[in-house]
Amino acid sequence: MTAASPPVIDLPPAVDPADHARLRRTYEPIRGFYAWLASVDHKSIAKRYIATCLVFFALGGLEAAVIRAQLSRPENGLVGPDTYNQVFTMHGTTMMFLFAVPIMQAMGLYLVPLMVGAKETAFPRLNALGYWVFLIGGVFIYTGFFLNAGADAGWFAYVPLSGPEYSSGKRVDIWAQMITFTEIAALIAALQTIATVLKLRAPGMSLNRMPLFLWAQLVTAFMVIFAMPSVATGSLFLSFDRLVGSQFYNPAEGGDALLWQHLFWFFGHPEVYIIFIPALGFISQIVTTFTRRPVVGYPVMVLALLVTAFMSFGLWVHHMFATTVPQLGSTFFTAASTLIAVPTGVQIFCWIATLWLGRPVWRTPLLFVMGFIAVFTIGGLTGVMVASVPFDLQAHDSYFVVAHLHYVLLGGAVFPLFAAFYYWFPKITGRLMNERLGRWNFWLLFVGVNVTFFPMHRLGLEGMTRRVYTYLESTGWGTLNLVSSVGAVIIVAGMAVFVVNLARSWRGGAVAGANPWDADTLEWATSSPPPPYNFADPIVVTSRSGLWAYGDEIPVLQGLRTDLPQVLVTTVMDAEPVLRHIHPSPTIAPFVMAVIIGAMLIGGIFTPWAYPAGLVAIGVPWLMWAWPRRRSYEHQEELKGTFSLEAPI
Amino acid sequence: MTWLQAAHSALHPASAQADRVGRLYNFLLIVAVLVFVAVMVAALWAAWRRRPIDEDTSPARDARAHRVIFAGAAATVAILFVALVYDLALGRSLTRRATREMLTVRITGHQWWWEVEYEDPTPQNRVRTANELHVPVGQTVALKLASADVIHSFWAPSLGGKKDLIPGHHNELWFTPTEPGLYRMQCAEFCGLQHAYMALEVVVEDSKKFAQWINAQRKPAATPPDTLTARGKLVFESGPCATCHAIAGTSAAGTIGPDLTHIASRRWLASGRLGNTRANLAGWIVDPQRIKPGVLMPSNGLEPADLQALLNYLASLK
Amino acid sequence: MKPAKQVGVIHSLPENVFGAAALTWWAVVSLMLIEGTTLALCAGAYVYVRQNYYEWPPAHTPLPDLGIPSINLALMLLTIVPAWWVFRSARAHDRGGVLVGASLQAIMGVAIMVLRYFELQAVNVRWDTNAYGSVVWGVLVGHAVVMVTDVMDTIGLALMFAIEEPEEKHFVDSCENTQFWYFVVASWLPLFFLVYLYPRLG
Amino acid sequence: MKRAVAAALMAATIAACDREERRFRELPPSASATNAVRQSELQPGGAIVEESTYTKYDENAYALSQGKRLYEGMNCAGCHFHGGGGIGPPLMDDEWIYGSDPAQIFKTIVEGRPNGMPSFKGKLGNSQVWQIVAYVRSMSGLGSRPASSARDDHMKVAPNLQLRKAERPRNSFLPPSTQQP
Repeated sequence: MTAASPPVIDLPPAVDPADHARLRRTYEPIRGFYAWLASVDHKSIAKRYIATCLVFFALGGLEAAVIRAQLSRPENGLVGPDTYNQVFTMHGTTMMFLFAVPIMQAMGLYLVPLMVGAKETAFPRLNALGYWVFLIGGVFIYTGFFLNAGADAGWFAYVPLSGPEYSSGKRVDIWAQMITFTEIAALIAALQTIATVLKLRAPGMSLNRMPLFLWAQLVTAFMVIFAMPSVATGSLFLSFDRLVGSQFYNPAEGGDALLWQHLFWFFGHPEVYIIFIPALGFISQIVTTFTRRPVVGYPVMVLALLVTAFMSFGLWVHHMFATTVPQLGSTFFTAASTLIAVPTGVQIFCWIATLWLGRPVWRTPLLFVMGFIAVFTIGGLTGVMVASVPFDLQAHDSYFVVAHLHYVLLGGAVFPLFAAFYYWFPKITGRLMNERLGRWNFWLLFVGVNVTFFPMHRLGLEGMTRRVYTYLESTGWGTLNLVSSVGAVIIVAGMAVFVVNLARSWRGGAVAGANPWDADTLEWATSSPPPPYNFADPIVVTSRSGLWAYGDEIPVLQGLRTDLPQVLVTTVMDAEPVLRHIHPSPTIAPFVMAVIIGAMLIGGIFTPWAYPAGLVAIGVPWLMWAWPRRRSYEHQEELKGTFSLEAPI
Repeated sequence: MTWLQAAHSALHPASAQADRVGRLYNFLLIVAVLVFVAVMVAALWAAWRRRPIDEDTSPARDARAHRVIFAGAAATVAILFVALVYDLALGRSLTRRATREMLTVRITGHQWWWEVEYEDPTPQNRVRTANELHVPVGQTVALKLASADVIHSFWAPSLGGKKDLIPGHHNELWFTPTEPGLYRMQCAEFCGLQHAYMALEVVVEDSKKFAQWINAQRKPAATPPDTLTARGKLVFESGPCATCHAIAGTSAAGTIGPDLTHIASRRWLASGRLGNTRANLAGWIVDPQRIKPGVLMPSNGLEPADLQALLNYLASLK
Repeated sequence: MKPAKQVGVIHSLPENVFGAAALTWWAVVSLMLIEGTTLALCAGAYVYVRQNYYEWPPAHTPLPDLGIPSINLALMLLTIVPAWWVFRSARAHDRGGVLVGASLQAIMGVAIMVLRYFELQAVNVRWDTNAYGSVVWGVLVGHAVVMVTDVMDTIGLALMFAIEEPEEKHFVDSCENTQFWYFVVASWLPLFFLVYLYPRLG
Repeated sequence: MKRAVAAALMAATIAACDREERRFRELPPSASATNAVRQSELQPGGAIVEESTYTKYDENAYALSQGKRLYEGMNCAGCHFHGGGGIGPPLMDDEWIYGSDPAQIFKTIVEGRPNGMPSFKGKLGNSQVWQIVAYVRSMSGLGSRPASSARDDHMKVAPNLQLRKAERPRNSFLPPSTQQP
């Protein structure tokens, strides 16, 4: 990985340049494989996270390719129903649980500490634990899949189909347990983000000076905290129904199939926004940078994020209109589902206004932003259509909804994510991605997405239902399905260009330097890639415009230890320094704990006793983790003077 | 035999309810297209407009932009509000209690076929059939939906919206067909291996034809006219068929699979998978797992003579 | 990169603080939000399932006993005393006080866990009898899991304070641990009402 | 202990392939022609027992669940209930009147036994009988435990009268008169 690292230039500002060497020793005390396992550096963990998510993205994409190949003509025999059901379940599960949500959080784990100007994330060891748990969960479900035990009840796993009677074997158990794995990881990342954004911001970065990306990540983290427990509870109930014969979802014994749907969608709908809101954060940063001006209407943008997050918890029943919802309820949920378009619409207007007022620089990231506006707007408008109960009862569970959701998720998450890759790739690797290939990537993806998914609107209205492994020739759906499959080939070509670009730029892209785009946020104030300690002296933020506001010098505070990993903790509202927090050193305890949690959860699909046994066993790495370790360090000479923030602001 | 194409599209409404939803769809579509064009024009213009070199960059321009954004937000709210009022008004009127004179049909979803039972106060007049629903044109039909196993969903796009069949819950769906014809539907909620091939055909016909049909359905199965057919009946009753299937007027009374009393009168076999021809039926009986892998009907290795007799018998069940 | 200009010195800032200024406080509060949401959903499932029945508990299912559960509730409320003692001693950097309080709290915690096991028998219904049994067990076990993590944490702290000379940050940790215990006790009150008293209201 | 758990997990993983496979067709249909039409209730000869095929069913989750469905469908529960026994002997215990061997149970089902157990010869295909055999054995803990399910969601024929939804829809639009058939 380090083979082709570019020359490190532009080290972060430090009053005493000798600090760089000291900090490097402190933050990188050991090297080698053990150090890799024990690493608690948020950058290296986030890079692994992103890479893992991209591998799952590729697997999910291959599954989508199988789906499109199978459906390209009527009564196709490429795969049978059993394989097809596993493939489409794995596609949905992978894309939602192993790609979309975690990669948005992983991008946050990399960028949030840098963007707040901190040396580390708030809880580095917890961070490592989250990643390992995620990895084990993802590998676990794919191991099952390759052993012909892939979940086959859909990514939504409706009971009773996913229950003990109708889904035999361990397939659904593996799925339900994978949910638990990814929940743990997602909740850890959320907790991480909340503490980092609220407590580790650079001095002077008061809430109203926070970049919109940080707002987006913060809002998302709170949504994760309230949404994820719902599906975790639901899937635990499901695994108990399947393993020990509890009756949560058994209608014959007073349980209720709709209880699952409520629990699932109370998570499932906010989840869409958990994926989408970080993407809005990407867009805001990229628009700012490439129009060379702040986004118009900062308070409105923040308010829109908050309103979206709040409202997204009042929409879940619109996934259940066909189950018969009482009149009053359906009125409420229709109104909420319709009106959530307002905050999103306002944000799009703000970006358009920013483009209009600024002088756009047409690099690949901004191109992807334009793609986002086009594709996402179509998805949003069909979203308003399906919010209407009478029309939804026609469109629900048809290919119209398949089209809608792919427009929303590809437009609202994948396009912004690609924009973000092109934008932050130089920060992560120190090299720029190729512009020419970037344009090819964009246009192939843009054309491919529209060719693949636009015909599906029509297919849905013509009665093609979701999750069918094939269809009769007499339905007349063959032509549009073929068009759609051709579009999938174009998407694959676009993705291939991306992979080539990634590989080529990784080795031989142009050296980026600290701030290749002349952007305003703090992550660009350190070298690319950043040193293990991110920043030397804490940078003082003087305005919402971040780096753009500085003159010839960057104001910093002095006085953090260099012999110990120490971060500056500030107040929640105004980001005034209050505490010099000493961070933990690298340890293998999180890895060990993740392995034990993995053994507990995997064992839990065979016997309920795995849970108490696992809980006790976790005590061992917990003691490894928390046991005090005497750290020897030379005492530094006291710096004279007191801190004050008033002067520069 | 030519197979009439059955309508299967929300874009070709053939009931009072589907028609009104179709109009709502047209309205929403027009609004969506207009909004999309407006947004794209604004975005493209903002992105690639010609910029004077000495353009004013004073904060006053930001204030103007704020006003435009505010106007855009107000327009969004206004459009959504109109759409919302239309939605809710239509939704309300569609869920209102329908006419009193209604044909009530019980639909039970099974993995992977539809059980259809016409209710009637007189027990002899009740009719059980499968995968085919006949209704008279112009009369409101109420479907009482239930499931025998997992969740299914009833959706005939030309006749109106869908409703789920949920074990432990009772749902109702009604529509008033306005045009005679054939309307196909298939299960809309993922229900397992053969979810793709779980179709039903709705036959909308004038009330005279409907009356004929239902009267024919009320009769028990025809008695075999010849010895070969009689042997087929014996094969059916004593062989594996009767374990799962029923034929009214015989000793076959299985309840696991569809009722076959008038199978020869139906257009389709295997829940809309195969046209009802002798060859298809033979293939289906001998090796259903090839045609619908995972279906609950087992392969039946009948002696060729038995099979021919059985096919004769089933063909006689008009 | 532009050169740095020192505009202030923060050497005098403390390295450990108690309360909301510290990072751990935010971790604990987030954890409370997560666990609180989970327990609220368990209670929600209980209420949802209740709608499916005429009678509650369902016919032929006896009411849950009150004896052991009440004793356990009382014991749980009593643990607030050692917990409060830990909190006070930690703030005063009193190692002995924390050790005594945490040990007492840990022992009582284990006793509560044991009593919780008997509570599962006192509800007079198995998890697989019907949906009522499932949700009752769901609530009890869900809360027990939250509780067991904190009891384990308390045992760990007690061990640490017994063996090692605590650092400043361990005093902060014991305060946070206490606060989580308060949450464990407080969250049990509505759940206790739901499981044991609500069915008696008829 | 830990090693035993690890070994068990390994074994479970390896066994997953067999356990999870969905076998829809056992043999080419013409080869399973035991369904010659029966003209009388008398059953000549013994059943054809294919010993070697059996383990495929015993450890296969899909076969067990199909067996369970057939058990319900063939109304085995009418006499044996859900394993507890009633008119017929219980199936959950360790006592077997005619043996617990798969082949013996197969024979019991196909040929019937005195005192009420009917013969299913000609009513069920061989593979279906094997599925029932596997399910019946799983009720008393024979065969592979991870392959069998914990309980059933089967909707009972008689509605559970303690439940509200047993009667009529909550917001029915139908006048009460049409509710009763």
